[in-house]
Amino acid sequence: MTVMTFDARTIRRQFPVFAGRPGGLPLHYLDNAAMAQMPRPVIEALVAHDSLSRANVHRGLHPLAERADRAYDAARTTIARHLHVADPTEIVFTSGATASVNLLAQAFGAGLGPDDEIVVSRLDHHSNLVPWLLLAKNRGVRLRFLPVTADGRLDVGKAPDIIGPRCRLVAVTHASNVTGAVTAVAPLVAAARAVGAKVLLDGAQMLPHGSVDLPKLGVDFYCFSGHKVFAPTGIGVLWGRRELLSALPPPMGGGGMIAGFDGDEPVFLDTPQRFEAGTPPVTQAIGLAAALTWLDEFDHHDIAAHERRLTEDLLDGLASFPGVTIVGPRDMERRLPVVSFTVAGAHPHDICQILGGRGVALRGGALCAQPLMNDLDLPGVVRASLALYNDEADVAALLSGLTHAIKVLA
Amino acid sequence: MTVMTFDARTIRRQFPVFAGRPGGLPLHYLDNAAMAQMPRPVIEALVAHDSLSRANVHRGLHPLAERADRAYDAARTTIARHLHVADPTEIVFTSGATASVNLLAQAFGAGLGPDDEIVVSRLDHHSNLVPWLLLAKNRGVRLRFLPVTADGRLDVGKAPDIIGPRCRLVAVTHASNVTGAVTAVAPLVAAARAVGAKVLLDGAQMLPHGSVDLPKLGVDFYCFSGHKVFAPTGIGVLWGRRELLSALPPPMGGGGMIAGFDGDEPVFLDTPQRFEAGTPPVTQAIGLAAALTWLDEFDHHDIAAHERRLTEDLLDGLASFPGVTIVGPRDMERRLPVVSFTVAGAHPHDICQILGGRGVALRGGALCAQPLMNDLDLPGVVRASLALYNDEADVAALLSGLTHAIKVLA
Amino acid sequence: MSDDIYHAKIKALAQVAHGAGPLAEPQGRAVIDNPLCGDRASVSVALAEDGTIAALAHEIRGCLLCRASASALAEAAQGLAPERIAEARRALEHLLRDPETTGDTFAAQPTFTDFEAFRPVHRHKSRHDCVLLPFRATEKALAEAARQRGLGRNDPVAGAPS
Amino acid sequence: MSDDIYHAKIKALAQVAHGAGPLAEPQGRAVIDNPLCGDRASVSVALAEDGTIAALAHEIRGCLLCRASASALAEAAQGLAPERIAEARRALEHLLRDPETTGDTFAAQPTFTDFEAFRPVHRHKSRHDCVLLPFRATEKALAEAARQRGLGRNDPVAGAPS
Ligand SMILES: Cc1ncc(COP(=O)(O)O)c(C=O)c1O
Ligand SMILES: Cc1ncc(COP(=O)(O)O)c(C=O)c1O
Repeated sequence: MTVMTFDARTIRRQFPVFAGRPGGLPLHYLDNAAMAQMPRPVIEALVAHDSLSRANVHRGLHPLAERADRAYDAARTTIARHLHVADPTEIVFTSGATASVNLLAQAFGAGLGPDDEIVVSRLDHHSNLVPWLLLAKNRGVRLRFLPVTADGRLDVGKAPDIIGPRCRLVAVTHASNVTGAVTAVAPLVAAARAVGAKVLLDGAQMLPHGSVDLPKLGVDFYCFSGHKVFAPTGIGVLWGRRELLSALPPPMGGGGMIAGFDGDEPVFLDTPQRFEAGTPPVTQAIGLAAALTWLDEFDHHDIAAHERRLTEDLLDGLASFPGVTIVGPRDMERRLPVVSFTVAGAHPHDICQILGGRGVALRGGALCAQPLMNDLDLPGVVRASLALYNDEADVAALLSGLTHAIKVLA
Repeated sequence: MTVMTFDARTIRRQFPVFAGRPGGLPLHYLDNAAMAQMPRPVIEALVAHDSLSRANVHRGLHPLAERADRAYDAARTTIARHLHVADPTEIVFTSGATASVNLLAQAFGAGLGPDDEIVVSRLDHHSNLVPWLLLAKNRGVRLRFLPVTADGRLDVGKAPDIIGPRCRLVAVTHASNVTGAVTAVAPLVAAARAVGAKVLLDGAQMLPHGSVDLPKLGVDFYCFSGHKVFAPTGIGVLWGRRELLSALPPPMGGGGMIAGFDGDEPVFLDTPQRFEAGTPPVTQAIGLAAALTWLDEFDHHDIAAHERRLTEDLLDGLASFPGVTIVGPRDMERRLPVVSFTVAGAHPHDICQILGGRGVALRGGALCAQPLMNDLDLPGVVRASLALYNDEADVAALLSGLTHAIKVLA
Repeated sequence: MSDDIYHAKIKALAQVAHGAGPLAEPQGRAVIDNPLCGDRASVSVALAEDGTIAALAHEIRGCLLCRASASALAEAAQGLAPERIAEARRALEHLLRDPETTGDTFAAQPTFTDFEAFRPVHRHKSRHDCVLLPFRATEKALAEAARQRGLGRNDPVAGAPS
Repeated sequence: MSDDIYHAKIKALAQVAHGAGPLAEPQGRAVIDNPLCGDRASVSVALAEDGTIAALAHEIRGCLLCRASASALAEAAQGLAPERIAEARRALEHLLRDPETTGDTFAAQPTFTDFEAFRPVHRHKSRHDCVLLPFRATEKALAEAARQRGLGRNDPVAGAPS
């Protein structure tokens, strides 16, 4: 693994989208929390596979199929290694973080009923909330909500009060897609362990910003999506401890996950196959491995330092606007370069539209976090989210664009 | 839409894999029923989108996101048009045929119980059988099996006996991935209509071989996978009649499918969004549209005639081997270019291995149809499956390879 | 550039906010959400004896385009027969969809000529719903009012949710 | 070319099929499926008084490689201590995994030298399980036989499924 010196401008040259100047303007892409851009090495890995190694996996007996099998298996190993996971069979490929959470909700939820509780939060993305609401509705499982602090963090101090003896699972975000707050995991895990509950973290926002060491985190399940970490759409991961996954029933059936039939009863393969019914997203798994390999060429501390510097600039810049209010922590401890804010008298969509017209790509609205917006009594927010390829010019374009937008809308 | 004259050799030039000569040999790719190869226009559509239009869908307000939204919507329209479906909102994107069947099994099955029957078959791929077995297990729904004829067709003549007044859904294959038999749909639909049951056809094998006109078929639900129809992995379709889809509950929750919250109760969007929880496989949907657009440049009758000619050659050639037995219909009426067979005294994997070594890509084994293999008392079969780019040389290579393999294994 | 959407006329319409607020005695009321952006339009209507629109009031949680549209609509609707609203909405949809329509889109609906101001929105498909949301809520509220009349009940609907 | 797998020695092993068929009085029996290809190996074992392998019989539904492996194994296992089977399997795994092993992989397991014949399979990862399946079934059957002995029951297991 070569470690390269960190320079956002050099990195950006690996991304065709920035050379493409879509819309004829320099692109200031600050919508990374919705979807990150894709570097050339990933695009090339996808093209190479689709051009020369396309075949279904699951033990084909011709050279193309052997190559596809090998590449798919290797992708699993690469992803395990990135997460510091020793056993690649703990990596289940899904179509995205949302599919991962639903898979777990159905599999883990199959054994639960009205005497059981799951702890969730209103800070979470719909994708890590609605699956649990559905489970509550279908099986009578009770949901309890971990409170959210005024600055948009999970209030893990309250964890021991909320995570009670009936709690089976704590399913919360590792980092918020709205406030950028990174959850303090240790107290959460301690509170869960104290009552024998398991912990799922939603790492969708965490993966693009540095190293995630799953054994060190001490959680039981983890999920994320490829498209936010410079990889293709249509791929995601559910990680779980081997002994837990092996004990869960598969919620979906199909090819590639059947060991045989006992009469008309299907007998299922062990993890990960048992959870990967049907032809998996082979090319996308290979693309995800290529993206994480690419990301691992950088020093994660360099990425974090660079993103932190820009986030400080951004927060400082926003503070100079009288009408702007940050929705999320203002200090830099345990926060991602995901910055949401409101502008007095201006609707988030109007702000985003005007900045979009200047090549500054933001996202605005409820950000799939309607319960949080309701609690905060907001119609939505404007969100600027950074990745390693952003630089000072992007922050400057946002700030000057905001000045302009406020003038236009006045 | 330009209609091009049909020439397999010209078509093949659009596929990098055939120029690539992976393994150093000319590739005789006869494993199309497992996964088809991808033509350059599809690869280029994928690269173009990932390079220049990557953004999350669901009403982004910057130019990149507007472009992604438009492309994703247009893909839905293209796919609807290909299937002769007037209303694009009837097209639900999934991660593959298996995911489509599971989605329907969970959504349609949510309202069923022990008084209800679903009619399935042992001819079906595990992907259109195991989801129903799971439903039977979870909700007590009773499964009844449509018989299979000696030559490997669904015995639709028996449909009125099996599809009784308690039947809610008939879920069977449109074309078998083992025997290549194409189901006679009209009698099936008539028998279902007579008792008010709905019909799902699994079109995974049908799509690559010609025009599928859903309104004409008269069924209620349909599914298929992208990767078998020259499109990416990680994408599939569930089609359903609008009024049926609108009445089904979403089995999975997440971003992009929520209209709002009524207290803590999620309110769901209408179809197709309600079934597309989370970030959809955007690039792959665009790739699927590109593949069907590419396919529609050919006259479907030309494709069918070409494939039929080759299949006749193949069946004739196989008939000259004393030890070879065709598993499937021998006549050409209502059959696909999917030909399974056994070789006396030789195991399918040994045959596939030896032919694979000669550049002839076949698939062998139970083909995700274990119940059928058990009924036929076979350890598996050898399968040669053709696509429009195959030609006489591929059939010849298979036949001479088979002669060789039988000699090697003797 | 997206700034062209936010020209003086649109901003003035949003600013003046014709019809903003609740209606004392609504005969029909409807709340419609635009789930894709979180916007919400609540519209209340009252009909005159002859069935024409006597009053239209709205409460908008939404963007400037949505507020400008509601404002223009409240002014334009006054005294019209309820059917005119759907006609105007169709003309507006046409204007948004087809940039080549000429200046007299609203020739048949003269009170709606203010909606010419929304012409630049045609380039931003994701914003069309913002402009149309007040119409959709109004049509629903009018249907509710008609239903109430049909039931022979002419009494106000006390904040009935849709 | 894949033909190199199917050389004379392998074919002869499959052909002669040492130990094919059922065992009259098995003390341990195991059936193992290879779900990825549908192959199935059933192995029955009987132990001598001193605990060594007195007889090993197999019924294979599988490919030529699987049958050849079962045949070679049945011949090699005769008279060995049960632990030797796992040792030989590890040596075989090593040979399949690492093409650079030299010719004396089975130096410590001289009755297994026939397994040198499987060396060309190393290039075909998807076939390794075919060769290993009879070993996995045998090890399971031996464990079963040991368990039976441990229970003090030395009577045959009548076709007990695994
Ligand atoms: C007839 C049939 N149905 C369903 C499937 C499942 O498709 P997928 O594996 O792409 O989900 C296949 C192929 O694998 C098939 O051949
Ligand atoms: C925190 C968080 N969790 C989950 C998701 C869902 O990911 P996806 O839409 O890729 O399934 C997202 C993003 O959409 C997210 O930001």
